[in-house]
Amino acid sequence: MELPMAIVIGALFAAGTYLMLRPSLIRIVLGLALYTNGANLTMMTCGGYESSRSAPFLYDASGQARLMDPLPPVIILTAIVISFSVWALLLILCYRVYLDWGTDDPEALASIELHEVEEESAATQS
Amino acid sequence: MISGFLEAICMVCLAAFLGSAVVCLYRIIIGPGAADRAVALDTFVSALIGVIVSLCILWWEWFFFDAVWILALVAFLGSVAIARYLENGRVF
Amino acid sequence: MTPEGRPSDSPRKAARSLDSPARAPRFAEDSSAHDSPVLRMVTRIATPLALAVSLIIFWQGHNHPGGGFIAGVMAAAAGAMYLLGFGAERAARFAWWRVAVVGVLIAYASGTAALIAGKPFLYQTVFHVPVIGHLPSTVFFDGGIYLIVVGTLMTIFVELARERL
Amino acid sequence: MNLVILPILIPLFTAAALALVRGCGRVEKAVCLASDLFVTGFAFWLLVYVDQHGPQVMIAGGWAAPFGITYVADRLACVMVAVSMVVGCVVVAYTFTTVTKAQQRHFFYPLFHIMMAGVNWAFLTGDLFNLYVAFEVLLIGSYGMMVIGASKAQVRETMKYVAINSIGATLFVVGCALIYATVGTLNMAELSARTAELTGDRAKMVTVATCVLLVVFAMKAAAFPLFFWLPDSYPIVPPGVNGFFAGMLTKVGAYGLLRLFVMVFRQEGSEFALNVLLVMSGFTMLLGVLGAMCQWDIRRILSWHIVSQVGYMVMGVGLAANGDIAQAAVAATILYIIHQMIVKSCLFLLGGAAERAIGTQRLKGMGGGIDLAPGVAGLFLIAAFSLAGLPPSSGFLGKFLLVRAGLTGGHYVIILIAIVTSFFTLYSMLKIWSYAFWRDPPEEAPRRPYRALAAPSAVLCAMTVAMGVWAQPCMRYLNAAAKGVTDPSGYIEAVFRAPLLRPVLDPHAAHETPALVPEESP
Amino acid sequence: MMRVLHFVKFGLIFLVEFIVANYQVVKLVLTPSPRFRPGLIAVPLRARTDFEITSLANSITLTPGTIAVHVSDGRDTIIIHALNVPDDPQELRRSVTEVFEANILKWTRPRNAPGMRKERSADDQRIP
Amino acid sequence: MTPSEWTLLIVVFAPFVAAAVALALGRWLGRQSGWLMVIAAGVSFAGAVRLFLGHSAEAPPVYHYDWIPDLGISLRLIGDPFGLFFAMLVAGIGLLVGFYSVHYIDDLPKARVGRYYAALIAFMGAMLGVSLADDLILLFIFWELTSLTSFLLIGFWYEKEDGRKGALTALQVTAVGGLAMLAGFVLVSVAGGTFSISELSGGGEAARALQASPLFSWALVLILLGAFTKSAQWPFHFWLPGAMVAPTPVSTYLHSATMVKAGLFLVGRMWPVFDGAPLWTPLIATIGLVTYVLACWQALIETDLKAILARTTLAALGMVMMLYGLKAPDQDALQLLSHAAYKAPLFLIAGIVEHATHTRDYRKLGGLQSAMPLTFVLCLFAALSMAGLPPMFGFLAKEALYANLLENEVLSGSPALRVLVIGLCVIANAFLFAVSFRLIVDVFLGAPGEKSRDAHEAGPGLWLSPAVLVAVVVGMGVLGVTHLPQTIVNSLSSDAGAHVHVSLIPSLDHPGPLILSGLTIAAGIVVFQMRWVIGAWHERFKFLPTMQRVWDEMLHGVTVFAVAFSERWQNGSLRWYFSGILVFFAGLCAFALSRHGFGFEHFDLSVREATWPGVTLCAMLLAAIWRVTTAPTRLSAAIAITTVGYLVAMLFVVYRSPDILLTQILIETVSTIFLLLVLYFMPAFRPMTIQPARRLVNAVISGAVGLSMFTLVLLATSPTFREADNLADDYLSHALTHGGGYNAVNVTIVDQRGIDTVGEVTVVMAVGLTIVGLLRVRREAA
Amino acid sequence: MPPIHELFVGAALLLGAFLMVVAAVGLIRFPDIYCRMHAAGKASTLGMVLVLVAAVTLLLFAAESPQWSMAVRGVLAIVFQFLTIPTATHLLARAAYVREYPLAARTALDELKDFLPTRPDCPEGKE
Ligand code: NA
Ligand code: NA
Repeated sequence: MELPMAIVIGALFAAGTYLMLRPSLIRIVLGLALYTNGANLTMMTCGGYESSRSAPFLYDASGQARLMDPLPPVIILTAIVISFSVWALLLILCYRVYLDWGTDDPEALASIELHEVEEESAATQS
Repeated sequence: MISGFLEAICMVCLAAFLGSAVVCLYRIIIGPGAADRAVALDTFVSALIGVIVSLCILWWEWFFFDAVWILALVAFLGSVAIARYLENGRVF
Repeated sequence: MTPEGRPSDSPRKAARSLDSPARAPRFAEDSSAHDSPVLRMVTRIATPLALAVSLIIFWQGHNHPGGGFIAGVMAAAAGAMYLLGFGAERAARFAWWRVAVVGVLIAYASGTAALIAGKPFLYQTVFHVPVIGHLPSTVFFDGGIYLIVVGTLMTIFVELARERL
Repeated sequence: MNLVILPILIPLFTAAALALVRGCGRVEKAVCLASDLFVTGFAFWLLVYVDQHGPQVMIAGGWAAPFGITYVADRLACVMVAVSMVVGCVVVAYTFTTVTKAQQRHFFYPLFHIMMAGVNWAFLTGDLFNLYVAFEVLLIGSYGMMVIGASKAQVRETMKYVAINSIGATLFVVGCALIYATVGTLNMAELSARTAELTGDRAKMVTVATCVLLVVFAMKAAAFPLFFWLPDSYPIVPPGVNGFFAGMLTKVGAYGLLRLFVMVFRQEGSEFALNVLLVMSGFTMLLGVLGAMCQWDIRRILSWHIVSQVGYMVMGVGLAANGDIAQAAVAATILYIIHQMIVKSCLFLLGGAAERAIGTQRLKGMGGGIDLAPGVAGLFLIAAFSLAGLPPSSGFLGKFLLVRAGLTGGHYVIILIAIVTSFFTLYSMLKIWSYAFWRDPPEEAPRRPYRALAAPSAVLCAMTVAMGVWAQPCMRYLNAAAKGVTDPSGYIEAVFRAPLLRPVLDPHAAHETPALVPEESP
Repeated sequence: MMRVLHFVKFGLIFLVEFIVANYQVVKLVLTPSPRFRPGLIAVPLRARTDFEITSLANSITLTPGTIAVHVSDGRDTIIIHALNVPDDPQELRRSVTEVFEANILKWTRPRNAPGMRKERSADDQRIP
Repeated sequence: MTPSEWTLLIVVFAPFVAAAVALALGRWLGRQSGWLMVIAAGVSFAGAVRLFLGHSAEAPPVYHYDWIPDLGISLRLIGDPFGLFFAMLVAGIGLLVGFYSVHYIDDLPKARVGRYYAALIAFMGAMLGVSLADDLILLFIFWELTSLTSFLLIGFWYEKEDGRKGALTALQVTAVGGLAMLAGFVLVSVAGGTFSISELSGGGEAARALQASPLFSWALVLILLGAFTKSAQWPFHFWLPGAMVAPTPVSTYLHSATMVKAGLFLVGRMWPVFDGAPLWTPLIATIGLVTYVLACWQALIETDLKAILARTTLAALGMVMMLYGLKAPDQDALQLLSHAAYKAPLFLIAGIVEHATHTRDYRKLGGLQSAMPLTFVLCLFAALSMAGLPPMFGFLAKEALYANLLENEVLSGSPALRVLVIGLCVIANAFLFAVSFRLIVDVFLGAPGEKSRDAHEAGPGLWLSPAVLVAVVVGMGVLGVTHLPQTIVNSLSSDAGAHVHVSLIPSLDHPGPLILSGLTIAAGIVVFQMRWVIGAWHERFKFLPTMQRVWDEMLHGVTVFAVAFSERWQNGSLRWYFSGILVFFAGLCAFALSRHGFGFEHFDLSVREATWPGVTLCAMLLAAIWRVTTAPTRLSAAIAITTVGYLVAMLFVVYRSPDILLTQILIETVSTIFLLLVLYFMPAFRPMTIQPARRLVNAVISGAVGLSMFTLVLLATSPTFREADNLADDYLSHALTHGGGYNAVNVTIVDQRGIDTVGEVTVVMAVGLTIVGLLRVRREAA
Repeated sequence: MPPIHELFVGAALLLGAFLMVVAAVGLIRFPDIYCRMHAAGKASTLGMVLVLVAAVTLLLFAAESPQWSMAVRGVLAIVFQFLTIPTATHLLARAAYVREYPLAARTALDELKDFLPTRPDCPEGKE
């Protein structure tokens, strides 16, 4: 199963990169979502795969059942939750950026000099 | 765990569900409108439910069965959210 | 949902008009103008159902797929369903983030209890409670997680729903 | 020792409790300071205890290594925690003056303590994936701090910061996965033990896999060419907190590089990563300081200096590739990290105080600081010269150790770069000095009281000088700490000595269950 | 008791219609070039409460050739999309009201009283 | 602790105590803080004299404290004659300058004057430390302290542009040298194994190891860099004239008498170790001679009194440096002392003149002798000493110089070289002669200048200090009839066996020096007569770049590069940032893989264990991913990414992980709702507006990243490289028995790795809190 | 000959799968979105219900002991299908209409336009 997974992971990261390099905040956010999926699948793949193994539930009294490694799911779960939370924050930050700056193009955003803003914010802070 | 008869049927069903998922995916990809995609997504999720149930039976591992009703529930949530967004812009 | 006046000189509006000069302003803010009675009814039925599902998933966590986090998201999904059917006004009156904070405190406290008892942080054990029977102490930890997830996700839902252009 | 967790747990509890009361003015501040001072005291006690009794281990939940998550207070971790807590206390005291009511209501102190917990967490954890979690905790706190108040500039820069760090987080997970695949464990002690025995193609594969983590940590440490996030974001962090950022964020990354690439990954050919780091460090030092030279805002200058100084730390890590000088290089790196924590925080705090005293933050508009705020000027001079590595200060000691290690090992080019960088560092600190503290004071600038800001910074100044003067106790400790890193046998042994505390709950449980799908739990 | 019977009756009718609907869909999908004439038709409503309307709408959606698209703002009309509109649209309207609405109202309302029109349940209230 | 150990400590640290007092009380004491300097200098001077008299050269007093034994650094002070000579010079002149300064500095805010004295006194302490340190690192520390304090002192007039510039340049140049010197010291310790100066110069094991080491010459060059910059040797001489913006006491003290001599002092300390190096003579003698000649020339060109004096100071420093290079260290005490004795009063007199006339430009002065007779007399004696005329001390020194040059063994190999060196020295001294007379003639004699009118004689507070020094100049010169000066300077030299012949009475057996002196005077008179011509002639050479300009241009160039770099690199563009990070990532992966010999042959392209449902799902996933990247509208992108999420969830089914299956499904749905909630506020996707070239670059970067990930995953999971012995069994075997749950994943999440979850939920809560703050701030403001 | 419950299960599964395929094909073949909804809404619901019925039957009859808890979940899922899929379809159809998704050329009549104003000026364009 490693080859198809590796292809998918490569595709997820390639597509995520491509999206992140596009001039649109939402696309960047989408790209990062693809990255997250890519990372999670990487963890899954690295846990190894044998189609004969079953889910890691310990109901088999004999202890003969060959179970999947429970660690990758655990790590993925933590990683999913964390990256999802941060992703949500990023999403809302993008919304605020668009609201405040009037553009969702990171290039246009970069072209606005920060010191103009700093002076403005200094004025508002004091 | 299951008889060869059921296993064969499950394999066929699995193929059918995966096939219909592929077809739905095609519709999701070509659109043309978001509503078309949303409808296709709904059906797509149903097909995935079918895949899961088939695999549950095939492997005789019912741990995945919970995913069925959760999928049904959240697919509904997603569809409604998309519909609301489409119609109104605002989801809530 | 009362329509709110939009600031006329917001940078956003300026940007929009630059972005697509041909576009007219958006439709009214009152999104419930065409609410469907069908949706209301279905969410009315489905929300408690989803909540029940979330509780079941919570309880079966230790032995079945599930646990505090999944159940929490499930409960938040139920919340989302409620918001879809009934709008965010009423839900917004509640400080959901406090639920999350309380959850965090419970989760920390459940681990710290062991510390106070001279065990390592998060040392878990099984209590034998007369009525319930076996009660693993992880339940408290998981319960905290449940509250955190519900609280945070609802916070985000509600806060975003309250945003206006 | 179970209490190893306290430097993480207490800030977390503080954060949660303070969030619940949501900005209760003075009470909140008092609770903060009390809790931070307690943890600081504990950290120093732990430092002494560990120095006398060897590494202390706590395995969460009473499990055992390698699958339980270990928390190890070795000398390195202890000193990091202690210094970070000192900086934390100082910053907290500093923010008592700078924090606004609105910021306080929007969870300033809770998020700050989450960040602080994350920092300590990163230092103490002995598990690779748990380190990822620690980093995320630290980062989320920093996101919150950075965007607090949500001004236009803050929102934009925080967005970039979050986006870039999200890539880092993703790569971290990938790195953990690859390490797990190729070494089969995530526990640092076991990783260290296992990689030490790896040779041949397997070792090569592990080396390649570690490159992903190298990118992650180099990015966190803000090494070239991955420091994009830093110079843009630091200037918009609220005053006071930028001191903590400056002191902690990159240093945690440098700590990670040190811990992982020197102590944990020891497979045959593991010097590859260190050599890469050495090359990166040269660029980091030089380009960072060049960036600083042409800025006209105190915070921006200092932010670029952070990058430049990170180069020294990364250089120290890179020098550890040379087995002859590994221990000296590691000792130098640890000292340099500590020094930077102290001095960089101090400079940012003093920069904030100077801004208040003079009334502006644009360098060209400043002046007369030496007359307006002589105390701040004096402290700034000490910190600035410490940064540039002039004696007698921790900065001199750090630079001296690095130069000595490098020259002993024959790494002349990198030492040349380090020295050139040091010169430019001085050059740009003198620029701040001559613009902000010399010249005539600006007219019509809103001057505000600054003494409450200078006092906490003075603690850090005193520390940097004290480290230079009482260098021998420092060196003794650091050499021992460095030995613990280059030869982790004590660390490994301490981790695996910890017993499994959990009892077997129900030995028969496994035999009573239905074969298929159970109706209820056991 | 009667309501339960009516419910069961409705359920059976619904089941039959549901299966017929699927048969029709299958037929249409699998016919090489199907002939059908879709259209949107307004059907006046007698059902009033959310529950009734929902039952009706979902039933309509699940059964032959029709989808409930919209309930008018006055809640007196339901507009359905029919896959194949008969030449006389009234025919379709009648089938909706007679097959489903009538059967639903039988078990949702204890007495088929005209006063029901005024009765408004709590779920009828718009959430402010 | 013996009394002499105490004395050593007191000599060095008394000034620091006084400096601390001045800093603390300066705002109340004001100019009276200067008395602290007088007291501290007096104490140190007395201590140094006591040590000098109380010990033989063979058994100097030593104070030793193991400061950082782990690094071999000790706090070791040694009272050898050369060190004590320097200390006495520092403390003695410090005393006089302190006294002068109390009367010189007035009309300034008290706090500022207090700071000034604190720096000045601390500087004195640092110089004393340099003099007596017997540990290279300790010496370096004091050395850098002198740079630091001198920076503050030069920048005394910090409101003025040139005040700041002078201070900055001085510190920059000396810092470069200091850093190089540190590296040199470290090289010395790396090769020789010790930082102890006496151990190294004792010619023992350490010195032999150092001399045998390939680092020997490098260490020498680096240390010399420190010495040259400090002593303002060519080409690092340019900072010194700029530093003349400092108040006169500072110029006197730092830039004539003490600090600039620290470089020479260092060479004096180091020659026993290094003078065997092949580079020694070529490097030091050349640099010294060039400095000597150039400085003399420029001294005549300058119009500012202090600048003139600064140039002549450079000349003297160059001359001593040259002597070191010529392996004649026995002259050092003589030359240094004679120079300090006449140059310090000249500086002080320049200060008096400036005080009285408010100018230092001799073109605006003249005929001051009538208004300031006493000052004139003092200046006359000091200038005559500089000119090298008998019976001044300077004459003795110049005679000794010529005597040495005529018999120098280093030059014995090549008569031409000797002629060249002697010729250059004669010419240089002739210029020096002319400069001396210019001071007398153009300032005090002749017609009154435009600024001479208000001139008045200075009070005793100002002339007392130069008077004392002039007394030394005259006294030592006159005593030249005896052996006293000779005894003194020979006993103070860094060369313990020094036996320089110092006498006012010319030796008729060796008339060489006297003839050369005569030549010098004759040439000097010619130069003096042509002084205006030479000045005009020099104007033609203005186009030549000065070192100051080279230095400024260099820093400017670096700054230009820095601006160009930082603006392009840190341009705020996320695309650039992402590209940088990801290109580095992909590049590093490619480099690592190729470096370790991984190639396509290592790819495991078998479809091991791959089941057809899994492969189908992967294929679908590829299509969905492609749709996300190419989605024409936001909503279609949202739907596509939801599809990706569900398909990933299905892969979790294939991987038998129900827990993350549920998590992924739920999170994906919630994410979609978040996305839709936010999309409402965001603008629609624009059509592809980026240029094809840029799109190609994007595609290449994306491909590289994807390929890297593909390769890493494929390699790491191939049976060859995957470690099968992993943690799986640990988690499985403890979950039920010790954790009490059948779901190993859940038990691991909440128990075995529960603390991961603690962090995870902390993140979740913090995100909630941050978002509350982020969104409410704006709503509350509205 | 397999036992009767297996026959039933097999039949239900096959029919369910068949209906899913039909629903998917309908999505492709039908001319406009509204018609596609007929396929998706009806066929997929029945398909799902059949599959779930099959699963519930297996859980009750094929396991060593009836797996009630799982079976109940299956039944609940069936109820859920009936509740949610038509509702989603209904809302999507309305949204599509409001956003002026084109009706197929062969559409006979449109009585909705009197009840539901469409929004041709909506900034979302053709999403
Ligand atoms: Na930093
Ligand atoms: Na530096």
